[in-house]
Amino acid sequence: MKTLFDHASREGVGGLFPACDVPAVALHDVLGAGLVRARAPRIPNLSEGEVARHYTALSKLNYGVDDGIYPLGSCTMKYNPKLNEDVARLPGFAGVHPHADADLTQGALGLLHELSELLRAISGMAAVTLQPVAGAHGELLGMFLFKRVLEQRGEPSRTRILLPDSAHGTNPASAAMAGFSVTEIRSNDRGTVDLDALRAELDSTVAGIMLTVPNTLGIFEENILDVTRAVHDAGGLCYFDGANLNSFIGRARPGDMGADVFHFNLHKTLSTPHGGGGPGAGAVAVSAPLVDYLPVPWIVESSGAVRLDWDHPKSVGSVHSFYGNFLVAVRAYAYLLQLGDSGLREVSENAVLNANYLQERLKKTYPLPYDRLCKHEFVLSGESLPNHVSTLDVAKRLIDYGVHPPTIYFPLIVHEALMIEPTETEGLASLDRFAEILETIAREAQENPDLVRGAPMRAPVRRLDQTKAARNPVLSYPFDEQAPTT
Amino acid sequence: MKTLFDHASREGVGGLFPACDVPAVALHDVLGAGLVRARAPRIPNLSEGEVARHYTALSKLNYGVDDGIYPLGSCTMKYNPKLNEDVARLPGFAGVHPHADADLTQGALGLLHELSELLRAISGMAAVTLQPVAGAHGELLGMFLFKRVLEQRGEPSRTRILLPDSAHGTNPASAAMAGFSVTEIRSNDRGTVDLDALRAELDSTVAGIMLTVPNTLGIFEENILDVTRAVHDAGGLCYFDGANLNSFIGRARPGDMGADVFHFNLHKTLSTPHGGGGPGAGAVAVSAPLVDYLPVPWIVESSGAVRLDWDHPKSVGSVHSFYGNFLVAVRAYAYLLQLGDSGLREVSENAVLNANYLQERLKKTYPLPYDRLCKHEFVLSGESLPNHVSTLDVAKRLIDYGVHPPTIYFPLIVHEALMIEPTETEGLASLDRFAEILETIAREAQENPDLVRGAPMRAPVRRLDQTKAARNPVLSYPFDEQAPTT
Amino acid sequence: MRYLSNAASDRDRMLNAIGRHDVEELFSDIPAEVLAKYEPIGLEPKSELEVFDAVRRLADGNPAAGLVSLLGGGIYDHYVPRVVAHILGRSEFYTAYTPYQPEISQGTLTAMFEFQTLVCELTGMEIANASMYDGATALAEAVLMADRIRGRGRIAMATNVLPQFRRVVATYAWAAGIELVEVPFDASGRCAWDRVPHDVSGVVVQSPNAFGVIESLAGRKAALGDTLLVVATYPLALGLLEPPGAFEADIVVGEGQSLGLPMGFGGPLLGLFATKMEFLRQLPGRIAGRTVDADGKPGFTMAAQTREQHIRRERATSNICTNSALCALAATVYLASVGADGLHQVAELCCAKAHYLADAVRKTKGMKLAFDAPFFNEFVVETKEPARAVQRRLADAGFLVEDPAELEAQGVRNALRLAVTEQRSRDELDRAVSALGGKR
Amino acid sequence: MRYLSNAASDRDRMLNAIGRHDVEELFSDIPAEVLAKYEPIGLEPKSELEVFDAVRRLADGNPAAGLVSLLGGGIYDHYVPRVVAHILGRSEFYTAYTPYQPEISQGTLTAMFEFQTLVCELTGMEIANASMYDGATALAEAVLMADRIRGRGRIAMATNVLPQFRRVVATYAWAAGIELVEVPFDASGRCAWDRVPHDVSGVVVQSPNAFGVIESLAGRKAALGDTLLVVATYPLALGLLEPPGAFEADIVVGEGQSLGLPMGFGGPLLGLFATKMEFLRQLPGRIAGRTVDADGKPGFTMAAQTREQHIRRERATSNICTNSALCALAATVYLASVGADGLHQVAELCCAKAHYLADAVRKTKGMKLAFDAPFFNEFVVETKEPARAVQRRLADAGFLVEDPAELEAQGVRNALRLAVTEQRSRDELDRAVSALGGKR
Ligand SMILES: Cc1ncc(COP(=O)(O)O)c(C=O)c1O
Ligand SMILES: Cc1ncc(COP(=O)(O)O)c(C=O)c1O
Repeated sequence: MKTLFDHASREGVGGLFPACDVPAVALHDVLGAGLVRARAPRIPNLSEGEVARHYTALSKLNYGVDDGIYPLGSCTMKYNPKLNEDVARLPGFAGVHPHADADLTQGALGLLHELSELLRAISGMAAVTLQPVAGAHGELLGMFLFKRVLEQRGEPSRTRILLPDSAHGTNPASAAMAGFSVTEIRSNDRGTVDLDALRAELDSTVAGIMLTVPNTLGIFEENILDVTRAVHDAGGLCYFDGANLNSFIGRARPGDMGADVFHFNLHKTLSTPHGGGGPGAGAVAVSAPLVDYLPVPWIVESSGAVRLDWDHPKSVGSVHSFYGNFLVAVRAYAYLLQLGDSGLREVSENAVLNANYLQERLKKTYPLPYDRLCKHEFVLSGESLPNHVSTLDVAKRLIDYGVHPPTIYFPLIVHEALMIEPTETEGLASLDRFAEILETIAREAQENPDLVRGAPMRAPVRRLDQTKAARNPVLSYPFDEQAPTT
Repeated sequence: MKTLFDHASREGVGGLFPACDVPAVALHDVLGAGLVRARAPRIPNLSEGEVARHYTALSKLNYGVDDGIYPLGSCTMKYNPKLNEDVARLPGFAGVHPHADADLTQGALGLLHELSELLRAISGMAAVTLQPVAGAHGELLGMFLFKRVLEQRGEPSRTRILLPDSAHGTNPASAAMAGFSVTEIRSNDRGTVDLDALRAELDSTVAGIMLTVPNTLGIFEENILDVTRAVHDAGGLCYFDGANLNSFIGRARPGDMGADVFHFNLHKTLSTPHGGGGPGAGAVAVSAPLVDYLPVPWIVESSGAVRLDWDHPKSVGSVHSFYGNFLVAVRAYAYLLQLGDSGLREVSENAVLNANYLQERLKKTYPLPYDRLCKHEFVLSGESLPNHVSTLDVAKRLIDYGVHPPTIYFPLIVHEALMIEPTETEGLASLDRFAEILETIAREAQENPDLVRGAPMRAPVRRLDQTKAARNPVLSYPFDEQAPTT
Repeated sequence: MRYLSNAASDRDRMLNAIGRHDVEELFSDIPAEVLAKYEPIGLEPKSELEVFDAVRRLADGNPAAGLVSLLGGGIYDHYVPRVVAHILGRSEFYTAYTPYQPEISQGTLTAMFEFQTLVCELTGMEIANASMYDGATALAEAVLMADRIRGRGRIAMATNVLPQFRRVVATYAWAAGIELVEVPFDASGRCAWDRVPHDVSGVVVQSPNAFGVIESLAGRKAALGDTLLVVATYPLALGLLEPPGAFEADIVVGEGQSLGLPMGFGGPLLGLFATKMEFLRQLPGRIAGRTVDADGKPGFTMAAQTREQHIRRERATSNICTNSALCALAATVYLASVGADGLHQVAELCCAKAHYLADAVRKTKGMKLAFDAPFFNEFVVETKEPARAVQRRLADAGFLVEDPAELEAQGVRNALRLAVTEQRSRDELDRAVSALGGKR
Repeated sequence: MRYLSNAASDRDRMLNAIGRHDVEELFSDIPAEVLAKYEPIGLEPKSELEVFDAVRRLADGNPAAGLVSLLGGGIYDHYVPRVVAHILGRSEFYTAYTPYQPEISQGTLTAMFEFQTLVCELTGMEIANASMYDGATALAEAVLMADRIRGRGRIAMATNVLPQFRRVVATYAWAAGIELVEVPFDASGRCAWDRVPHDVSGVVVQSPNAFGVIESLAGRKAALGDTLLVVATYPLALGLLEPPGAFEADIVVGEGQSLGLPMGFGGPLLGLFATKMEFLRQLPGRIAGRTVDADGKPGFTMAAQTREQHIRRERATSNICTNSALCALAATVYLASVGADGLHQVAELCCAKAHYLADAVRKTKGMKLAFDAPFFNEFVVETKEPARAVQRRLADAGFLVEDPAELEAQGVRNALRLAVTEQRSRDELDRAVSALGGKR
């Protein structure tokens, strides 16, 4: 892979910025010696064509949703509508400074307000903030809210967060960042929270529980009401990780299940693109007792005007520079307008039907440790593959067939996990093709295991050495490794 | 290659257009029986994701300028600035109806007027029309102008157009479409017009000559002034094909060389993209005696206002529905503003330097039939390649090395021609790489000819059977070849 | 310069390599007196920032782009699904050349093949080319082709064909020495078929025509005998209307702008061109065909090239080289996005909304429809008041309506042409009616 | 629904295949009483055409986007080279996930590696991560990291750090049980270093700070001993300014919006995070590293993952998962487009124009600069009149200037902060001066 720094720099490119139309300043005079940069950063000067070619070439080494099925479990890699991209680029949104006066930004503020209201209705909860910019950020805010409400209740000794063993890594990490300790609750053999194990932990040191609904096995906690009731009865609070909302949106609401805090992943449920790892957006909904603690500024409407409201003394503070990822919110809003109520139901219907269809077909070939109705995803195991073929090998072999592998080795409670989320936007033909490929690979594992263990053969690179990357970290361009850039 | 029609159609996609907010009409009533379509066109109904994936996949089977050097001789496949694309998409341009009143379209009319003025200055001629939408369209208009001016001069018997044997195919075709006959003039051994051969043809049946300056060998007619003088002296007119203007822009003007009509290819010289074969734009400049015959409407400015002027009774008529390819003109205009005078000179300097550099290097490996200073391009011959390796084979082998082949088998006067135009935007490193590949292929032709003759191996398809395509034309999707689309 | 990739030092190295001292030597083959006469154009180079700003200001200088359009006459304010621009913005498509090297142009070629198929499906014809410049030049080429086939040196054309089409056809026909015979329209705004002369190579009509009126084509071809029937059409309307192919048209052309192209002040546009297989050898323009590669795998390439200028030169069927490929791709992606169902829906919306407006016009004092004939989404209103006054009133109310002069030149006086697309809301139409009637 | 790809008939086939009769059966695991409580949100589905229209109307409802901006305070109206959006618009980049499968993510990974290198080059640091959410959360994470390293439970932070950064730091530090000690600023607007306490894990300053003033960092680190020096910075200014790394900063963070991101009403933004190699194990967030593939060919992959939440869970260095990858790509393409020369040029333009405006302000009656200290492109003006009146006057003249309340909360009264970028023309600045002085 040629990097930017492998291109020869040249003098005299220019052409982007105008000539200076005010008197030039003598930098050493206006800034003072010692403040002026002594050595220029090593960034090559290139023509626009060279830049365009370099990044066009890089783009072609990537696989995106527009290239085919992208069944990463828990990630909801569904189709990202082009309309969303276009509205987010409108100059009337993209060109607004966050400090501009409210009367000059009513369109933007109004959109944020309307989106919050829609999300509030979807969640069935009391209020929504759009400030968090990712799922994990929403979790962190949720933990801050837990901490603040417990402080206010005079229960600072509630310092433990309970977590099912199937939880996503961000859950314990968020709890810890907010100063909580984490206690894992084991799952029962149906893949859901073991109620007895839960009850055994519920004491006066428990701040609350973080649940993923449905959980990372793709299973809905049928006894969700028992779980949240037990936690509440014990004086704890209930956090719902909403990464998997696409499986029940338009049919059920976390607010009706006992959630105190619920986070949306707009970049999963509401179709905003993942950007190769971000930016996302993670709105947070809360139950009535937590409303006062929401981060400032609030976005409030009164008599038709929307404004920023900073006057919430109980607020937990702020978790973002401004109002969250506004341009992501624009996309999610446009998507919701298109869906409407009927579209919400269609989303969950297709997400769940697609997953169950694939699950039923694939369980004939790969063991399904939790064999039951799933929601938007399911988790197979690669442990029974013959000839030392691993789940990692299967994933790499999928690449050779031109499709993206599922999430692997997560959740941790399934051995050699293959966590498959087809998403609601995939169609039957695509599902069948994907299943066929996985079936072929299982056959190959039997008949020609080297093919699978040696995969990928048809990717831009072959299997990468992770150990070397860890042992000998090269984390930026080694300019000294070779002759200096001319 | 899967086509659109190979995708399964499904019911109930919808979602693009609103529900009807006026009373529905009974089609058979309002249109009358017999006018209503009896059978729907066979176009599958697909989700947006399916459409995006299909065309994204198709795009990846293509090679574009952003993928690397594209040295098609005579085509000037230079870098297409992104700025141009953005300004052409501004709603203030893209959303204007051509019939809107002039006072509501002053921005667009002003741009067209300013661009004409700039092109007029570049050409050194008397007036410019932007109506033609391609080079060949400009040629055709030029021939119409010849015809009209000769008619007006009372010389309808001047029916012959003289053409050098190196001329591009559009030249004779344009002349013929305007009702002229064509006489070919042979080139001399320096690759330029044989003056004696020309003089021998100059009689009272000659309408004029079409010259490509520099010609398709990339050679400037040093005796251009003698040629145009001779034609003018004989009562004929001079057409200049300006496809190769990038080789002398900013340094010399067709108006100073005796041109009566000159066409610009905005999609070559002024960096507008080729779009896989169009749209282009082909402005035409004329000398003073021809001005009155320019197509209507003229775009004229008076006291700050720009308007359409239809009142030119001598005009040849119109050659386009409206004012030419406006959105292409927008791009060319933006490009010119960036270039300025100094940029124009840099364009020709780099175009010519790049070509001469490559010519000097490659003539050591491939015969250069006209070995002399070239302008923006040069023509090698593949005829001396060993082992029955042809120019076609070399072209296909270039594909295996990830670069686009040059124009081949044109101009006709060079045997096994390889017509190479690096263009001004290519850099030295890219030229060297291209030369190296061509040198490697010459070695392969010697040492491993099957590799070359069997190329390409690394393209989306291998060499395509042109004969079959001609003999058994399948020119639209054979719906009946298979089961009907579900 | 930001777009050039050679540094000054690179240029020195290259000059050195070719044994030159000064770049000016490279231009020594241009006569010195020509070089000496050169005058700069008086333009300072500007930065990208400045140019974007300057050009955007010009774009802002077109208030027409923000008004409510009732303009038609061949170009319509249709909605373009957002996905279209995303596909067209892939540089592999828009920066490529004509697919001379099919092995690395399968994207363009496959889309061409799809486009041809779509044009055939829409028009009901057997073959279609990969595009012409615009509807007007497509019609001009159709006239040349018809006369190449029948050779009578005369073509009849209805005067209710769009003026911009007629102008271009007139220019091309004049140069080719083809006599154009005008066929008038009748009281219903339709072609007066009984006035079509016999000894012509072809007869040209448009449907819907310049008045929005749908021509009655049933049985015409049979009556014409071997005179070719050339029909210009509005492809989006064919989502609803029986296609010309169903009436045995010989050549069908059209302006393809309605299929996913911005109005763009009239360009670039998209000429559609379809005909019968028997006329393939006379077809102008490019055409993609299916074939197989060396491994027998299917693929696409340019077909029937021996008709074209780069091979046949002065005996080619046309001089066209660069065409409207990217616009054809836009139409292809448009049609793929709307599908057969969406095409029907959008055509139905246009039709219903236009009829809603027409009904209101009929009820408006001092207004009537000029023609009593079926129309699709466009019709002509005759006004008691001077039409220009009505136009001005509509303009004041924020509506774009065409200058009545053009209709007048076509023989329809005191009249306005109104076109309605799926983008017009009922509320907008109601406001237009108020403005027509003198209310604001 | 336009985005779903199953037809009703497909759904029936699938239901059949899994032995279900009704799609509602698939939701039988949700408690019936929960399902029963569900209430629709009261939204009719709309078509793409309608939604585009509706959302565009909201965009049109932000006049701020069309006014001349003198706003700054961490977000600036810089020019974004057009090529940036074209690259970001390639779906291979924007629709991809975090590069968990490096073999088909080399595009994202190579760009991450380039981004890290660029951040190191700009800041003068040894390592940088692949991005944080924004500058504020980056600083909050830096505070957590500094305290993880030194463990004293206390962090000192200057009060001239941007308010939005301080707010977020305060929230994170409170939850983590870290005490924040405020360090005041001196009369020149700079951090009062002599007020930095000794027993803190780190000290946080920003340069240029919330007043636009450049902090004097020389020699500070030596004086701090093992207290970590955490510097928040403005990366575009580093085209001109000596980077924090040159002053031995331990952690450098910054808001990356200036590098090719639209202002976007404050999001998405781009948190920069750089530090020394010795602290790699404490670094939050993702990082790409170079390695080789099975054939020994170089390639990139995510490195040092054992710090991260998906492996280390509650002992991870941060909970961050989704970050600002696409914004980091924007910054990478931005820097590649401007190059070292362009970065210097744009920084110099900002600096020269800001000084031009400041000079004019100094000459304006009733105005003076609040601080006598070097600044880059932003400075604070003290006004004799109530600052809000001056702000209003500027607003009436078409200039966006921040509400003075924020500065006031920071202890600077009757003052306005003015920021100038390369986008402001001399003419605009002259008009701003007129408006400041009471002329229009
Ligand atoms: C179940 C679950 N929770 C939380 C997250 C974290 O969300 P984000 O990446 O937006 O921070 C994820 C993301 O993968 C997830 O799948
Ligand atoms: C020398 C020359 N003349 C004319 C043309 C025709 O131009 P266009 O394709 O724009 O019609 C070309 C295009 O290849 C050319 O190279």
